[in-house]
Amino acid sequence: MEEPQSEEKQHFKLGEFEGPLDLLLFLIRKNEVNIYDIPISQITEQYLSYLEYAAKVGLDNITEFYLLAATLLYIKSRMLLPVEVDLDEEFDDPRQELVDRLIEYQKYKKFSELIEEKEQQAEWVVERKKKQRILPFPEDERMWEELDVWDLLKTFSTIMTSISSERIIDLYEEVSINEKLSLIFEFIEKREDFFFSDLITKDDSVMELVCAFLAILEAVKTRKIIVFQNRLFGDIRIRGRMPEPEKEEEII
Amino acid sequence: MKLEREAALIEAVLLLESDPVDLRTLMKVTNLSKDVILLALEELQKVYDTKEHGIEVVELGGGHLFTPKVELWEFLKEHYGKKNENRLSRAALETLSIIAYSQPITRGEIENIRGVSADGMIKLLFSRNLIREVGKKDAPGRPIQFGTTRDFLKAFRIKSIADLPKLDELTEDRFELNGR
Amino acid sequence: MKLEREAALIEAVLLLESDPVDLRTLMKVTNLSKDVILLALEELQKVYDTKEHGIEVVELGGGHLFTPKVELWEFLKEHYGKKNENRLSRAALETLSIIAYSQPITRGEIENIRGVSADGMIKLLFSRNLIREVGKKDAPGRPIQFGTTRDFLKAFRIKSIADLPKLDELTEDRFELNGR
Repeated sequence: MEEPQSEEKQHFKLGEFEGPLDLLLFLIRKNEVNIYDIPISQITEQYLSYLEYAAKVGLDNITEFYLLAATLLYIKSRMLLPVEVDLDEEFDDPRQELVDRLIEYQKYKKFSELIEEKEQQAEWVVERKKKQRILPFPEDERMWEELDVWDLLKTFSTIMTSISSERIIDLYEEVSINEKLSLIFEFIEKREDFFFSDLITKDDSVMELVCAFLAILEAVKTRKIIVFQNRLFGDIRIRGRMPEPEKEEEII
Repeated sequence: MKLEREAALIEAVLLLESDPVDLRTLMKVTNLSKDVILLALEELQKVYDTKEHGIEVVELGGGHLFTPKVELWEFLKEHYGKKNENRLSRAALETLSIIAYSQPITRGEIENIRGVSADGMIKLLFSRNLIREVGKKDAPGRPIQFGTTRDFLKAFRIKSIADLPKLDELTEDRFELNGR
Repeated sequence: MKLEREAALIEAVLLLESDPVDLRTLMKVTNLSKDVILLALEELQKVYDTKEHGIEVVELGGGHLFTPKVELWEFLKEHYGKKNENRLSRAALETLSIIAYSQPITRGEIENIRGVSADGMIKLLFSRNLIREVGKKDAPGRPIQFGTTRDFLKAFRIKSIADLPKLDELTEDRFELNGR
């Protein structure tokens, strides 16, 4: 990814090399030698000194590097042998196989640069939201018309049966105040004002009264309503508050 | 017939979104003014109205979206309609019933009950104008609370949510609870 | 410029699908023949290529899909952009390019080229769904052969493996000492 390390720098990190061939290529390039005529002893020496360093700092995965070291040493020794008089001599360069591998590897390094470029270009993608799109069929519309509140209730009850009873009770405890709160919201949407007694749908229930009252307190607290009372113990008149100006801004 | 740059941008946004996009979202995303957007939408609609196109820009649930033209539905139905319809309706109905009976309720609470993400369903119910935001829960993060709309009351032919049948009115009541 | 009925239908299908749709799917959904579909796709591409449109039909990863035009991306980035965070390491890229350019290829052959064990990298590329098993080599032990996936094409925005970037003749020119 970066330019090769500068010559003065003695040590390199293992992470810079993707493998023994990568290291070997680096050394060949650094020494500016011809890949078809690699000075094996010089390169082998540098290769081994790198390995020594790598072993000293305890880098892992160096087994593969040793494997190539063995190959290099073998080639070196073959080079030292007196050249036999052989007609096939030129095809018998002990370095040939290694050179082929290096060139092959170099080709893929180039390929991987091209792929990396592609990856960079694809760094950003603008994609459509992954979602099953369906057609708004007329039948679909009718579905809502055909339903009545009992379908709602049955569905709800089915869901609830799959939940443990402790959770149901939990839900119920909340529901009463919430229900009154919702009723309040419904009223303020529908009419200018309404009375506390409108919130009571079951006359004889103390819970109804308590919940309705707590709901009013909540709605006052969250600045959803204003309450009026004409006389002591009289019915409470409730009016919705205008939405706050900052919210308006948000919309426009 | 010539789409301006602005229309092209809005065209792209409509493609990226799978649900109707309202004006506010369009303004936020494109940084264009309301008027420009409205004009561009009109232009887009004109382009796609031509009979050569198989898709069109329609206004639905307070927003605009791309949708296949109605005359093609019969060819698309098998793969993109019916099959998913049941699943969709059940999930939608479930979510709606939870919201109706437990309002105000946050998305998290709904997901807690149904055990699956409620995002899509909430959007769907929103687009059908059956639910709305009614406030924020007094809890960490102040999550949005949902409730039903007047359209919901209309659709289910009840006067008010106080008229929703109670659980104990179900004959096969298996709860020992005596109403609320 | 005139879209035929067939093109209109395919246009609708491309709208409904958010991932690239391959020919087989198009044939199944539309009941049209391969040739008709190919012609229709070409027609669609021509229509959307005009500079007035903000979206286009592109071929990607063995299928066609609608996507916003690249020149609009900068405006859409903020809201719809997804950054590709999981950049591959150099070692992974090397392994991937060996597989991409030489598929089908066995693990042994990859290791031979790189000079290091390919086990970890193959697992990683597998888990990212960039490569897959494509067969077994007709050789002793019948080793598994690997190839790239459609996700690979999509991730690197390549139409098909025939479209992989080529080394131009200059770079191919033997060994470049100044190169990397």
